[in-house]
Amino acid sequence: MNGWILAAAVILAGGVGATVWGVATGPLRRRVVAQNLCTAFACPALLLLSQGYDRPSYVDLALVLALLGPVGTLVFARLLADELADDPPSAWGLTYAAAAVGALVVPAVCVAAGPSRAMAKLLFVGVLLIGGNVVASRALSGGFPEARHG
Amino acid sequence: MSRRFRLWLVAVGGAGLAALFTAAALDLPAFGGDHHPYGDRAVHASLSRHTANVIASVNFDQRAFDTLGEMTILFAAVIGCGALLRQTRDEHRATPEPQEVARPVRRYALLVLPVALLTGLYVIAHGQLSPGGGFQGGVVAATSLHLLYLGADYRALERVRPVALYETGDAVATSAYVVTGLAALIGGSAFLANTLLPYGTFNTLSSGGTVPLLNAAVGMEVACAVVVLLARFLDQAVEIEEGNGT
Amino acid sequence: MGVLPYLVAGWVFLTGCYGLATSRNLIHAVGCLSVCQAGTYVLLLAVGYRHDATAPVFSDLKPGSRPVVDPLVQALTLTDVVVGATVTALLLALVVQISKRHGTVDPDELSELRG
Amino acid sequence: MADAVIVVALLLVAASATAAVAARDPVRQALVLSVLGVVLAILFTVLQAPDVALSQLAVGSALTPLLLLLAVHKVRRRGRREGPRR
Repeated sequence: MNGWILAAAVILAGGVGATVWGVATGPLRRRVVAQNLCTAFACPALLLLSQGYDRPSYVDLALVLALLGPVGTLVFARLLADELADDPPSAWGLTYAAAAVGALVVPAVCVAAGPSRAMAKLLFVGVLLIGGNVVASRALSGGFPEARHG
Repeated sequence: MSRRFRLWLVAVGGAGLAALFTAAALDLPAFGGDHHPYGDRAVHASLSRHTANVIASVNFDQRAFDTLGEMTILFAAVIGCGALLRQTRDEHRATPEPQEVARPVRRYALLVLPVALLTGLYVIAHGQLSPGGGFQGGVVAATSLHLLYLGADYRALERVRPVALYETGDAVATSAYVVTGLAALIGGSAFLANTLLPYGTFNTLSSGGTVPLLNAAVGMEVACAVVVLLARFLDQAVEIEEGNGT
Repeated sequence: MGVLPYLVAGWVFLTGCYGLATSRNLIHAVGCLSVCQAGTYVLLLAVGYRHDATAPVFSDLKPGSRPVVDPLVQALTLTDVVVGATVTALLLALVVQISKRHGTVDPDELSELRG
Repeated sequence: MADAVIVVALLLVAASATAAVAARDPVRQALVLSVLGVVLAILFTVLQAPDVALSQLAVGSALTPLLLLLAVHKVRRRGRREGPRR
């Protein structure tokens, strides 16, 4: 009955479900990548849910996640720099795939919102989301080159 | 108590709890039911006091005394951390060497810091209108400051974070909450009763009587508390070392 | 669907308890405790849910136009999420202190030290 | 439809909570807990509790992992110094 919520459910089951699997198994380097991708998939899902429930105020959630999700990844990249230094995780293919999901969802909800202040906010969230995830991936793949205890 | 025995104890206790819980869950009103008498009354009370966010109204008006209790726990946790993680006599401080950070990461951190700080303040300020409030916004604002540690280095963070100031801020915010409550007593009604200020126009920043004041006090307390807590942990993890030097 | 949320809440709580009891590292135990807390949040919010309702936040909604869920349980949960995080910090401070005093964070080794 | 998304979110929460307990190394557990925080926030959103979801996002995505990792850092540094003790 509501395509937005259906799309959100698909992203949750596919994208976020995959990241839960990725973070639960495998070596450390795979887990940090999965943690980063979790934000990248959850944020578009929140935008879709906000549109699906017809509640513009839910966009605040996506805004906070787009800001703090990459910060969480930076925490891991910084404090695990020692462990990750030998074999830096780089998953640019997956990062760009997640960014593409964001880049698809944001224009769609923008069109549905129409030109207004709400649309400006949605675009802002989109820029933060994609920029944040690309930078977080960069941080994981050797963003803290000389790992010291500082 | 041996490991095996403990495992048995957990298994028996867990199985009992699981059985009782399942029996209780089957007897609960079905998920998504329509019978919420307290919720409906809370919504009604909040609307009659011109507070758009009913959850903020419950927290800072209808159950403001309960929130005072929560604030006290928070305050006590901060004091406890301070006592546990203080620098002891046989420890000394070593200045950590600055960490090299790749340039895009550093730029991102410095760019996002003000945005995140503003978002935190926005979330606090709009607490009585849209989703948000002092508890959430305080955490966001305090976390954003630590981008300086993540993206630049620890000494940059120390410069913007005089811990004593934040400790004072924490105490001042807690007292502000109590004083707002006492002011209602002077006005001739109950402690923390929302009778002091006019309720204002529905869905504007100044609506809801004392709700915005209490909300701001909680926001300040949570932000200061989180900064102080993280400062203690960062001190321990980064600066303080044991023994007579390494 | 009728009882699934309650059962998930119970499952999350019990797994957390199991991890707490079998943990070999106190930091891991603190993490398990926050899993237990998550179970209680799920239970509370599931009790307050109402089908086809929306959040009782009227900044972008005309009061009375749509049914709303129970705000009371949300207020309880919301404060506890933040206060729970500071209590987690307090527990971690205790763990750090234990590791300073005894040089280990394994609960089994700790009880051997005492006995 | 609304029910379907709730079921998906509930299953994700159950799975990541189990994974958080099963990860015995505190660093890996911190990673799973950070994902659990985000998944819980989504569950709270679909249960129509945006305030709680915001709270969970603020705490779960960056603050709790940072606290846990700093504690691990401190304990490990001590362990390394004391050598055979660990």
